[in-house]
Amino acid sequence: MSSLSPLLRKAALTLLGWSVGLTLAFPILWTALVSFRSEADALGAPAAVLAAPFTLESYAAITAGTRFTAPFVNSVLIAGGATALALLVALPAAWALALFPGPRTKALLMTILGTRMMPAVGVLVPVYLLFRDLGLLDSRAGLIVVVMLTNLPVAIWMLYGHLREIPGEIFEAARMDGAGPGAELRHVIAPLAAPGIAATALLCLILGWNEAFWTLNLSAAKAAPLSAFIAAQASPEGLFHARLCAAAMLASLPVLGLGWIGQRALVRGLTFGAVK
Amino acid sequence: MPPPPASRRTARLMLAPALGMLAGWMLVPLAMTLWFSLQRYTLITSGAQGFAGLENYRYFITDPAFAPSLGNTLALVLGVLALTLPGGLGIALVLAQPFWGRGVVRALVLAPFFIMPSVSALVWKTMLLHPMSGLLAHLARSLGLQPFDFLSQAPLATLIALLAWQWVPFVALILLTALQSLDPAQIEAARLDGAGPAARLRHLILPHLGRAIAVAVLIQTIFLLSTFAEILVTTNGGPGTASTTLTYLVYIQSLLQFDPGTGAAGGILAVLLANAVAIFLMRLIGRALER
Amino acid sequence: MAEILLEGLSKRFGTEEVLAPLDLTIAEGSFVVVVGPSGCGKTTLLRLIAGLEEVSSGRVLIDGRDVTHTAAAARGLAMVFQSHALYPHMNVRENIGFPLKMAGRPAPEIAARVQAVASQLGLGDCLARKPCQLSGGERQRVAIGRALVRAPAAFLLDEPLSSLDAELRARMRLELARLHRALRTTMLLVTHDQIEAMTLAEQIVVLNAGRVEQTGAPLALYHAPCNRFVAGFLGSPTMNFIEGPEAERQGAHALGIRPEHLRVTRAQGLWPGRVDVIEALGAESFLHLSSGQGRLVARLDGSADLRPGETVWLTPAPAHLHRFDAAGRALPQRPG
Amino acid sequence: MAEILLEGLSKRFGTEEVLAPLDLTIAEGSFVVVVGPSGCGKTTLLRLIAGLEEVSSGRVLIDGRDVTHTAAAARGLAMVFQSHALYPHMNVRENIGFPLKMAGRPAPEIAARVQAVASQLGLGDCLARKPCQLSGGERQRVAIGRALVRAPAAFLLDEPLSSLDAELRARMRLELARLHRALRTTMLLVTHDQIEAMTLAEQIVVLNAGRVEQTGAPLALYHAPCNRFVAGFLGSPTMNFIEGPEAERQGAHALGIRPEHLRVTRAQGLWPGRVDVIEALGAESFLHLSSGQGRLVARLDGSADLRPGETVWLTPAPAHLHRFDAAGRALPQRPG
Amino acid sequence: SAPRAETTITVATVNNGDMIRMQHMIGDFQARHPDIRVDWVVLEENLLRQRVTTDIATHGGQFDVMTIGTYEVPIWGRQGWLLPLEFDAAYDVDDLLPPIRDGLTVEGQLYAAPFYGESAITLYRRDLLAAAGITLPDAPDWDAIRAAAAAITDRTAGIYGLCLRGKPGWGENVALLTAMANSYGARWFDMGWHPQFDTPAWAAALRDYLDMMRLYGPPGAANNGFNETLTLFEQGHCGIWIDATVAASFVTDPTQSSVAEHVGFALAPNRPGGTKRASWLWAWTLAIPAGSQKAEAARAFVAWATSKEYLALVAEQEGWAHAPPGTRRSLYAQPEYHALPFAEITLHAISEADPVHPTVDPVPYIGMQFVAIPEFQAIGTAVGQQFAAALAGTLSAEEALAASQQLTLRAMKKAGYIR
Ligand SMILES: Nc1ncnc2c1ncn2[C@@H]1O[C@H](COP(=O)(O)OP(=O)(O)OP(=O)(O)O)[C@@H](O)[C@H]1O
Ligand SMILES: Nc1ncnc2c1ncn2[C@@H]1O[C@H](COP(=O)(O)OP(=O)(O)OP(=O)(O)O)[C@@H](O)[C@H]1O
Ligand SMILES: [Mg+2]
Ligand SMILES: [Mg+2]
Repeated sequence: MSSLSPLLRKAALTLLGWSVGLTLAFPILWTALVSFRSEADALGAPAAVLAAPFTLESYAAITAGTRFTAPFVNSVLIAGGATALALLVALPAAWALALFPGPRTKALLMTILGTRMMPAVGVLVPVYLLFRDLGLLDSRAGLIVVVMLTNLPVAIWMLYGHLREIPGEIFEAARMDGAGPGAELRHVIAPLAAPGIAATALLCLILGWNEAFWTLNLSAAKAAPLSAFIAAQASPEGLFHARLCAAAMLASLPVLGLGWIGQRALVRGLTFGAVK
Repeated sequence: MPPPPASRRTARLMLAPALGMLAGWMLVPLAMTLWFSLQRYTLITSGAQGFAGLENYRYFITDPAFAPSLGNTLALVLGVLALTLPGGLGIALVLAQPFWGRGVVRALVLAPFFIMPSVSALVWKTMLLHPMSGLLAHLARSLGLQPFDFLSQAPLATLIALLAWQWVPFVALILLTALQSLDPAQIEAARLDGAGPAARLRHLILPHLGRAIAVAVLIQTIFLLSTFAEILVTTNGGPGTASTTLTYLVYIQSLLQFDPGTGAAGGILAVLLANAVAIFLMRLIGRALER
Repeated sequence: MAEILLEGLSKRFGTEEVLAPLDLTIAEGSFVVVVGPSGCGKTTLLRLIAGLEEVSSGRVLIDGRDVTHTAAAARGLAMVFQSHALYPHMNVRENIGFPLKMAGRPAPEIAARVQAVASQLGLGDCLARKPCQLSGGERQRVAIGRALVRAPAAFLLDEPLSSLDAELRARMRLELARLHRALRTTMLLVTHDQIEAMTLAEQIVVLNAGRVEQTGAPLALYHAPCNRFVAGFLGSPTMNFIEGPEAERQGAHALGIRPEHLRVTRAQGLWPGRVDVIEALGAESFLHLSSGQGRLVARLDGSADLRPGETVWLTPAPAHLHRFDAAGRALPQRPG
Repeated sequence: MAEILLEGLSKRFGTEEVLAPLDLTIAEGSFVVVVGPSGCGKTTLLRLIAGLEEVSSGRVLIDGRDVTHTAAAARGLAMVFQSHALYPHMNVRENIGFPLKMAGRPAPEIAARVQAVASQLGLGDCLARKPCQLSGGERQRVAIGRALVRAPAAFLLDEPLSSLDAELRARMRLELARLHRALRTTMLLVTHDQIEAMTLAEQIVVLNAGRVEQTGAPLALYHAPCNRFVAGFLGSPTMNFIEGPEAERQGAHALGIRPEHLRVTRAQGLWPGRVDVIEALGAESFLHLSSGQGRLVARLDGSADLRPGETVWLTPAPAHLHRFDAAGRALPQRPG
Repeated sequence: SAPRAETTITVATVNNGDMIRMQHMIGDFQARHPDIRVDWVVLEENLLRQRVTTDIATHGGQFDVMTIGTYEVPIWGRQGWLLPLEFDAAYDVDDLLPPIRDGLTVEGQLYAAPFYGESAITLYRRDLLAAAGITLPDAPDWDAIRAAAAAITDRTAGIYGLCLRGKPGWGENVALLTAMANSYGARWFDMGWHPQFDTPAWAAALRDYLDMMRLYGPPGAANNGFNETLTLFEQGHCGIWIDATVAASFVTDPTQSSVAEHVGFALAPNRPGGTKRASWLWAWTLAIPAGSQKAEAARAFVAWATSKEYLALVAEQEGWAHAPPGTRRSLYAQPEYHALPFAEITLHAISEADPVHPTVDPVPYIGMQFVAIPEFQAIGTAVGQQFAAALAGTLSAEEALAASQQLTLRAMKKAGYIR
């Protein structure tokens, strides 16, 4: 790329970037397209699907009544609540691990990740019993806690990685400037690790939003999130491609939107010009 | 730089909530699972219940699907990693450069990760891969080829492709964020030192990304080891045992057979496997974490 | 060993013009030092030559070849960054050896050359350390080593000695001079150290707010600055400027006289002055005085046996009086 | 305005002892300058006092209070980092204002004080810029501003002026001196600049390889160094050392004579020497000579009308001859 | 809105068309019982089964009404997990089709009320057969099926003579193959609970199945379950399809099927001269877990949803074709319903079904396309994998049967049926 003129280089990159992006997103774009076709049109050959008329009937069908809104609200509360909680707990932990490394730090990090190693299917019954006895079955609070706990190790790991990237002298400067741990976290770490925190929050949101095992198995009617909504759409008698696609789009749009906003925050990379 | 003790106390205080919660979340179910794994305990038969010793483990290990499931699990994890790491790195490198519409492309690239796994699996299965109505089948036929029945003929490879598609944005995202903390002056210095793009990648960018890569590998591995919904939706672990993983076998035991005892035994075995893999990985990439 | 030619080179960051279009020839094998106040664009100039910054207008030619749009790596220049820009994950040995590795030199040769450069720079003990384990001066020396280990077309050195102690700095200065004599590689050095500028340069370029104020041999600039800025910028303590009736009497807007050209006597002299502060450096002392001509600084050899508050007489050496017009331009020396 | 007491303070990194156990008293309100070669432990010393590094042994007392295990933030000291350590996400205004914000000062007060400090440092134009948009000198001034804006118990300044040009440096030097006179806050400054050390310090601490070589007033150290290291380290160009028969004749292992104490004459003198190099700085010139006593440097006022290759005579000023024993210790001045 | 004390019941149900329709009809129930609110938990079949089983086995108490199949009802009823159902006279229990009702009764107690029922039939394309110049008898045997399939298969045109389930699962390919094996004289277990996959009858059934699917089946059949095959058939890719009776109402629905007017029906096939057809019996039923705190409200709901009035309500609002089939004699007595092309044959198939004597040789279990023991889910799924592998070509028929035999034996030993 060295001797290419900047403009040509940018054009080549544009081409490359767009083809990668479109290829990766193709299944989703196609899903979106099919969701706007009638059920009969959706099953046709690709060319026919492309040419078929636009319709919102599938969306209308699956959003009838409160079948969508209630799970949607639950998903927002659960994913959002779990993310907020996870960050709240993970940020100090990651800070401590990253900035005060000791001989046991690595082992501790491994242990933290180790909590994710138990396959959920293997512990469902014990956890179900636990939830039953605590009266947490089908409650949003219970789901928030579970989703938070499943995401916590990942959050700590991601944040740890990002915090380690920040040059240590900046924290020292903050300490010299009289910042206590709280102020340091708020004024220096949080903004400096912002891209990392944003990435972590985004990841937690996505994982929480898409978490389907615990949310499905520990909820019934009141706390059921969108994963349950999707499970209600998948493979009824007959294949309803359009309806399935519409459901998939509806369930994914919020996170897709978040991703759209989130990636903008991520771009705001920081250059560490301050440190020699 | 070893910190003064005062800060170390604060550090411990900061760690406490997270460690406490995780310990609870890990230890309580783990203890229960251990206990269940030693019990004769099935949900839908009221047959003899009680202490079973290692019977559950014996039964799980002698399952004819056990050996293939181990192989499949490892193949799945390694296969996905082999695809997502280079792929994610390439994408991150492209996305780190300025070009027209980069924001949109970023969103496009990240999109697969945003879709619920079971939905992705359904979409792939019914709309892309289906040998009659799938897009690829249409494509093959329009080229005069016989459509390939991916899920029957190459179930594991197809699953790996599907999972790689889901996870490559994650890797790209992590590496992209890490790329942005690379001091541009270093790249400039390397350019002056005569390092071409490949050399810069190898000697500067990759070492800088070391920890991010390690994080991506570990997190992915942990998630991949417990892959479940995708298998359930696409292949049900088959045909035969061709795509049965350890986790899926545990699922069969605990939630199809409703035999939490044996399922728990399988769960404990899965934990052991995950730890073995993790320790192996730590050996491999641990140094990147320390730096 | 290259001639560097800048033609109408300029640089804007956004709307701010950091370098005004400037023309400059750096002769093959010469040693040019760029000086100027902080923020005047010295680093930017080097980065433009290196190809790290895109030019806003103008051309850069190396040995007659237009490299304005050539990638940095292909220009064959070596640079010491003001911020060092060491590779944090490589130890000192790897940092210094990196350019050679990139050039595909065989490992034994790299090892030998790194060893040589490191001991030349007094880094022999730290070869296995990472940059984060080095002191500031050690880091800077690694940055220098990374440049010295190569055989580039030209060296671009951005304040390469700023973090070194006086002794080491003097040694490094001589080392650079020796190197330049031996290799005759073109060198472009940015510094804010007077001694470095005066002793190393064959030619000094004085930059101010993105503009070249004057170019010339060190002593020529020192003795015949073309304007008040250059006069004031070279020399430390800075030149005394006198405005008012005394200047007008001599047909100028301002007079300039360097501290060492003010003779200080207990009795008799041209202007009386009161000693405010005495800075004793051992070999010399600086007298800060208040006089009818304003605040003045005079320089004395050794320690002065004066005390603050004393009144002394000051006499400028007429041959060393500089005269400036209202725009700051130097006026020709007055005959007599 | 605090007294800082170090008792048996030492620091090891792994097995390497970077600071040997040292005792040091920094009197309340004094201005102490620490000098020493690169890598001798100056920064480490400051970091230990600041509480950024854990001591390996010994105690740090501030105003009699043992703070060895007190957190950095609670010690009430302000520090300028050698590497600046600016907050990259804050602009200049926020960087400077940060300590005040941490102290919970009201916004208008912060704004006013930041404004004052910034204009004092010549940063008025860059207040809205981020660190990555600043030149090296501007960054350093921001780092200084961040310390100056506070009213700390003491200032710890790690080479705060190293990236500034001579003029600015002189101005900042005077500024620091003025500030110290005004506030009488204890100041501990690390520098490798002779002028800074000599002019600012009430007391100079010479550090070498983690050990204190000598402590004392600047001129005392300059004129009566207690050993060869201190003698050679202070003063630039460095002192000439002469070993061999001439030294033995004077009852010493080595003689020391500063360049300014070597009189150079065309005819007549003690030792003949051949001029190798002439470094002309304008106000003065350094002559590098080869003589029977080895290589010598002499200092001349103004420009010397000598040329390389010429032979001259050198005469040391007897009153300024230093004598050292084989261990490098200074021997008492010879009567006569 | 109404300040009256309200009972909220949670109904867990599958997302099949008839159940979705039930949700749309809930206004009628609400009108009759204004003090009962209904919360729905709608899930796809496998998930629903997993959820309700976990819940009922651990007494989680999250559901007041559960949608379960004829497989679970006798097992759960025997465990005492379900509330015995008693209805008033207006409900007319005797109107329920006897084979269905028998399947839901344990020791004389009804434990679940059928919402809809089904058996198996042969669906075929009259137009294709006519074009090929053949006809299919109303009670075909496998040879006739094979001959017809051979005659109409045209791969280049995307027409596949025979579509059968191939997707692994005890409710998918195992259901079909069990029914088919029954017609070949095979059985799962002998009277001593010994697995019978090593018998010639099983070998013949599986070999024929694989043979026909290889020659006349659609590509990717190893992933085709009921849904996938239904879609294939509706799109005109299938000549003959042997599957559940409910399929009849879908493929004849012109809004959904492109071949609606060309579908013919026949009974499920048997072996030439055989006594058992490849048929089955299944019903989705509503049951109330024993622990429910709201049994009264739940019972009211179950009664409403499985009542004659409900059938009439659906018929009135959506047409008779959409009434849940296969549960009540009275439905088939309705002239409008009887006139539907599939009504007669569905009734016939269901009435003929005999889950207590599903096989030629005697068996110790109940169930035609399944074996009503708790272990069957897991065994069936594993066996289904073997069959799917055979269909995908990764195993031979012999290997698949041997593996099935072995794993079934193992599981039966573990469960203590045999030593
Ligand atoms: N990326 C940037 N965006 C905006 N302004 C910039 C940027 N980089 C540098 N500048 C400004 O350009 C001017 C020249 O910067 P430069 O780094 O060349 O100065 P310098 O002469 O090297 O100063 P110093 O001696 O302090 O290092 C400064 O005023 C600086 O603030
Ligand atoms: N983290 C560390 N691990 C190992 N050695 C270290 C570490 N930090 C500093 N050192 C070593 O300790 C010695 C003293 O370092 P220090 O930074 O105090 O030097 P300094 O006197 O400030 O030098 P300079 O003038 O070059 O800044 C150096 O030799 C340095 O290499
Ligand atoms: Mg600069
Ligand atoms: Mg230092």
